[in-house]
Amino acid sequence: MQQYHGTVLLNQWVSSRYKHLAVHAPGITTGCTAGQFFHLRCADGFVPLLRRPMSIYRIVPKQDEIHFLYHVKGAGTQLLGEMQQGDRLDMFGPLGHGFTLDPKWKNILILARGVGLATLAPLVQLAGEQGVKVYAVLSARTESDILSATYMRDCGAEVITVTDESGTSGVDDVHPMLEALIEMHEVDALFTCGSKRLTYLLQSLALKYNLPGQVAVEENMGCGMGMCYCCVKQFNHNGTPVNLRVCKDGPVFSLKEVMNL
Amino acid sequence: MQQYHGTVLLNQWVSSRYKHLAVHAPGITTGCTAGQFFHLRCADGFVPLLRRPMSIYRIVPKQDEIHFLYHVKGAGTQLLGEMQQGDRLDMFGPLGHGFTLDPKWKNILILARGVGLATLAPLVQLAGEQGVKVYAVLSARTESDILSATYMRDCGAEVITVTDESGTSGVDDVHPMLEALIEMHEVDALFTCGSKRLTYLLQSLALKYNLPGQVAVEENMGCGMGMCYCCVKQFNHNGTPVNLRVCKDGPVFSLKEVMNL
Amino acid sequence: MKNPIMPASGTFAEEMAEIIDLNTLGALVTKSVTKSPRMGNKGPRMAETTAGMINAVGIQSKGADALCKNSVPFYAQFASPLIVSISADTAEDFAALAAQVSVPGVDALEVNISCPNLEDDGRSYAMDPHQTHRVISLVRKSTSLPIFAKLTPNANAVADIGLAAEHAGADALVVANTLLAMSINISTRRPSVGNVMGGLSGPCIKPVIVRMVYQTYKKVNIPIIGCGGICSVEDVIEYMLAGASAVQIGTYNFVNPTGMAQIIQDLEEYAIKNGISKITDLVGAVQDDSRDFTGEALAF
Amino acid sequence: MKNPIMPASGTFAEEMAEIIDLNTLGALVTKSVTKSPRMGNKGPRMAETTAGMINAVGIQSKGADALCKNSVPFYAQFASPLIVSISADTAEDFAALAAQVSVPGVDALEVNISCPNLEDDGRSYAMDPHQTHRVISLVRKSTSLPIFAKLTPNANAVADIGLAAEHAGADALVVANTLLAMSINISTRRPSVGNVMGGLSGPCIKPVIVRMVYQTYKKVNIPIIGCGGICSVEDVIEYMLAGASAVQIGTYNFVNPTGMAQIIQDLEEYAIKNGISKITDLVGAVQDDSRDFTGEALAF
Ligand SMILES: Cc1cc2nc3c(=O)[nH]c(=O)nc-3n(C[C@H](O)[C@H](O)[C@H](O)COP(=O)(O)OP(=O)(O)OC[C@H]3O[C@@H](n4cnc5c(N)ncnc54)[C@H](O)[C@@H]3O)c2cc1C
Ligand SMILES: Cc1cc2nc3c(=O)[nH]c(=O)nc-3n(C[C@H](O)[C@H](O)[C@H](O)COP(=O)(O)OP(=O)(O)OC[C@H]3O[C@@H](n4cnc5c(N)ncnc54)[C@H](O)[C@@H]3O)c2cc1C
Ligand SMILES: Cc1cc2nc3c(=O)[nH]c(=O)nc-3n(C[C@H](O)[C@H](O)[C@H](O)COP(=O)(O)O)c2cc1C
Ligand SMILES: Cc1cc2nc3c(=O)[nH]c(=O)nc-3n(C[C@H](O)[C@H](O)[C@H](O)COP(=O)(O)O)c2cc1C
Ligand code: FES
Ligand code: FES
Repeated sequence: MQQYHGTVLLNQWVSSRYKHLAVHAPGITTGCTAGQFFHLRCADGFVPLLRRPMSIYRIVPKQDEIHFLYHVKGAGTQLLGEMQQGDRLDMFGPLGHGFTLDPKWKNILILARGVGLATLAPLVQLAGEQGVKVYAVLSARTESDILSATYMRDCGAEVITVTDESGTSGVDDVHPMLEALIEMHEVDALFTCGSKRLTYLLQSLALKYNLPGQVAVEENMGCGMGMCYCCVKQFNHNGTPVNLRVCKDGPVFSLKEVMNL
Repeated sequence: MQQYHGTVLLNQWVSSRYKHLAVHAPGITTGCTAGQFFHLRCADGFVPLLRRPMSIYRIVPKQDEIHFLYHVKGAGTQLLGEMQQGDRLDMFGPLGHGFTLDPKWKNILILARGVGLATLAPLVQLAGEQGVKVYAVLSARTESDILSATYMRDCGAEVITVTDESGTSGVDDVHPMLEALIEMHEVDALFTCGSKRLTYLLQSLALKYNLPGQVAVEENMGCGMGMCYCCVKQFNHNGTPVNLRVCKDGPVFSLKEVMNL
Repeated sequence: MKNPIMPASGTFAEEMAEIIDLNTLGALVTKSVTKSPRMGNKGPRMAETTAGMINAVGIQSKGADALCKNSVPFYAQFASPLIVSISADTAEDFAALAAQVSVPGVDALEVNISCPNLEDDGRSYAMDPHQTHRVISLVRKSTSLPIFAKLTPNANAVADIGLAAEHAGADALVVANTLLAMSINISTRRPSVGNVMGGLSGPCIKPVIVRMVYQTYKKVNIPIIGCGGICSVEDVIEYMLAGASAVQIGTYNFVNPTGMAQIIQDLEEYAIKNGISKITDLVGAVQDDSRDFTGEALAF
Repeated sequence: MKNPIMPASGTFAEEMAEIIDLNTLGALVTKSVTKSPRMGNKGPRMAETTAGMINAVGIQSKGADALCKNSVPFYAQFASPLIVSISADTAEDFAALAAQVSVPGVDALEVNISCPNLEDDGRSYAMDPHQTHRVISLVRKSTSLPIFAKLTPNANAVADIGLAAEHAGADALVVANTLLAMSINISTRRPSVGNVMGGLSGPCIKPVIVRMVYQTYKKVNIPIIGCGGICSVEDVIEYMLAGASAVQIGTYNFVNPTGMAQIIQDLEEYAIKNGISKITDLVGAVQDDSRDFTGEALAF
């Protein structure tokens, strides 16, 4: 981890609620892996005071680029959204532990919702590079919010999209779909991000099919680097609840350890 | 007074430290006179929290324009300086009591320093319109900071400039100059803004020559409209000190009442 | 009251009538008045801080007679109830002043026992429950108007002070006045206000005062008027959820002179949009899993 | 100390060594440690406010044994003195813990008697001079290390608490911990931190804490370490002028993880630019026209 002062390459709307940000800084991709995040200072000055955690959406080592895909939500992301090409962005990272792919795995299933798609996109890329087949169920409010479907298909993933507007994204609809995928494709591991409900669902399937799983978790953050214990959530370590830091012990956790999201 | 949401017409550097801002808003010049000010909100958000008082530099009733000339100094004026053509500016005013010209006066002397030039410029215009002859001594750090000399000359004023860089702006240099002007041109009244030292000097001359005088005073402001008593300074009312509000009882005060600037 | 929005003492005066319709306000609150005219502190009286301001005005007052002669009749033009804020140096003087300003046209008194008496290192009546009880009891005896005790956030346990005021007969509490603060101009090495210390107000203090409203609401049975850093309808809702029956807006009047009018309008829209039929249902309705949700209306 | 800049407890840990050279810091300060491991509060533990943040971490601690075994040797790599912050529930436990962590490699103890014990409505030892005297006296007897008493800004009269700590044998005061605060998420109607209330830190609190440093400096004869909202060299100077011999930087470490290193560099430049040969000349040098300008250095 390191503090970079990157240069904004692009920062554009990709749907009515999401923006795609690309930043250049020499050496910034060093050590970056899927599931890690950067802590971004959205503006000089003290309102908003704190940085905003953003998952790495794309890693382009050759061009020293890191990309983000973010939901313009509150004060911080609004200011982030105002950044122009050429502006300087104060980025701290890469932070946390990302996803891991066991070399033995051949097929993985990912279940992503909303901005969770951003977090899982580089995992799909990584899997593609390592020859692991990805089955992705992508969920969002509307079809236009499913931003990475094409990118994931390009990486070789088989993608199913479900949306609120089409009434296909309910837990009850997604549940049989996931079971079918798991059973049909001999899935070796499960990955998710972006929805509490879907995480609990996937956890139950991990138990049912005795599959390993990983989930990227979100929590409000202070330092982002493990010092302040602001981002702690409870996880289940073989029956005992332990307080783990999302920023450093995560943000990717074992699916079976999830307790209170 | 009223809250206007003006549109920035121009906001450009006129020297290395000063910017010229012109704003359009329907009806905004209504009731505006030289010496009054607007309370400007330099940015949304709460840092900086308060408005910044800015003297009216130019009143253009036909085009619904108010102009300002300001020194880019701290956080507020820096943000003001970032405003672009077309941006919306939240302006509250016109506020306070401006300069008054007695119809009997034929010749007036003005002594301005730094941003005080901005405050006195519309008085020179007014005097020009009313056929009152203006003798102006303009003082600044450098010749390039004397921004309104040409404008004042265009309004018919006779202008002398003194600067720190040329070593002509000391109180000891300006003093005889002022006496000469007063004596030579049968000056009827004295006006000043922008420097404590020069105000005290002019006050002494007002006493010596028994001339009426007016000074525009500055103080940190809360409300800008007379409610909060944050901007109070002490003035001398026939020997007794009284606390007057710069924003409402001023910003223009009688020169002879000045006590503690 | 038509609505729970009123100005905070010292940030409002007759001039406001020129820019907003005072009839729309829940109540009108005067600057704290003293018996005799007072000069106030030496300048500078104000300094900005991060998301706040320090004032050391020190109660410049035209005196109670001038208030009764000029301000009370002026405000009588408007339908909104008039609350006169009073300030004095001793409990007896508070009581005498309360009697003096209990004139027709005045609907309630706000007893400013919280202005950091800056000559005494920031101490004030409302720093101590016994002192508070004493002064409010005396004021209670000297007027039949409703009395609001304005508390200070500089006290150890604001809720206990509030309770003392309630026991002494206060009809409502204003929580709170300013936090005692200081800033230094590092170029001149002088305190940035002439009085060395002053009162901090504005958005920066909101989380502290919301907490105090919350704590006080748990202890007292009289309505609480929340005051500190309110700048939006969201802030009003937050204060009401914490336990405020009404709110006062201070510093924001400087930031946005038509702000109170806007917030009143926003509050109506908020209620409609969120299906809130009685805005008082919000009072104390924070879901802290530990207390009943009961709201008290503030009525004159 | 090389310079008067150190981190504030709870905002610094071993991880910082990965981004700044800990040798450059005036001192190192650990998160408050408890005797036994502790879980801390339920989440969310943090909420942002205007120019500040509320934390309700509630002291999650690996316990004193782990500290002595892992952290103390880790920090021994660095030249900067190590200050261990301790937290306990009773005065006796404080004393026992002080003895336990008075191990080689530890240069001073910071006694956190100011963490709002949130189960008790924000009360803590440092709310009361007698309690403060008691706990510091016991700690004084149980260790020969220098002890710093960390005060709370929620107390009526911080200077009196400071004086009590001095009389009980404290070698320095840390002024101060966080202001007890609360915010409410108006959509969920829940307090924005799981613990309902928490501690407010960041630039918003600076004017309050500067005032407390100023008041305390007037009363005590031991060095004061200023802490609250410091984000720049200008803030450091302001605190020193008010009476701080050193400062701690907390929340700003989150805003700018390399900020302390920058401020140390800026301070050197400031001193050169302003012809200040001894930075301690600044201590208490505010020109308030009322007291002598004497500075005390903070030394180990
Ligand atoms: C490890 C991690 C990775 C993330 N990756 C992405 C991403 O790739 N794309 C994306 O759009 N969002 C992502 N988020 C969520 C993102 O951080 C929040 O949406 C953002 O902080 C909101 O800031 P705001 O000022 O716009 O909103 P506000 O709601 O105004 O924020 C207020 C406060 O709450 C915090 N906060 C609000 N929502 C969240 C949240 N979901 N997680 C953590 N803190 C929050 C903010 O940081 C801030 O302190 C991620 C969060 C985490 C923890
Ligand atoms: C009636 C009046 C008319 C003015 N007209 C002009 C003008 O035409 N052009 C111009 O350049 N300046 C003018 N000023 C001064 C101008 O208001 C300040 O320079 C400005 O407020 C500085 O803000 P800042 O944030 O850049 O500086 P900062 O120093 O960061 O301001 C900090 C705080 O101090 C206050 N402050 C600082 N300097 C002054 C000052 N001189 N007067 C009042 N408050 C101050 C600010 O309002 C703010 O609250 C006028 C002041 C007054 C009172
Ligand atoms: C300039 C100024 C003057 C004030 N004068 C008084 C006063 O005379 N009496 C009083 O009770 N409170 C006074 N206050 C305190 C306010 O009424 C209010 O309690 C405080 O500012 C907090 O609210 P805010 O954050 O909305 O400003 C004053 C505040 C300011 C800013
Ligand atoms: C997340 C967080 C955790 C903290 N933990 C502790 C602690 O364990 N012990 C302690 O004495 N102070 C603790 N504090 C208080 C800080 O040490 C400091 O006193 C306070 O934050 C004010 O300084 P600041 O405004 O620079 O942050 C904590 C503060 C924060 C923000
Ligand atoms: S955000 Fe500080 S420990 Fe995670
Ligand atoms: S600024 Fe409020 S009275 Fe002048």
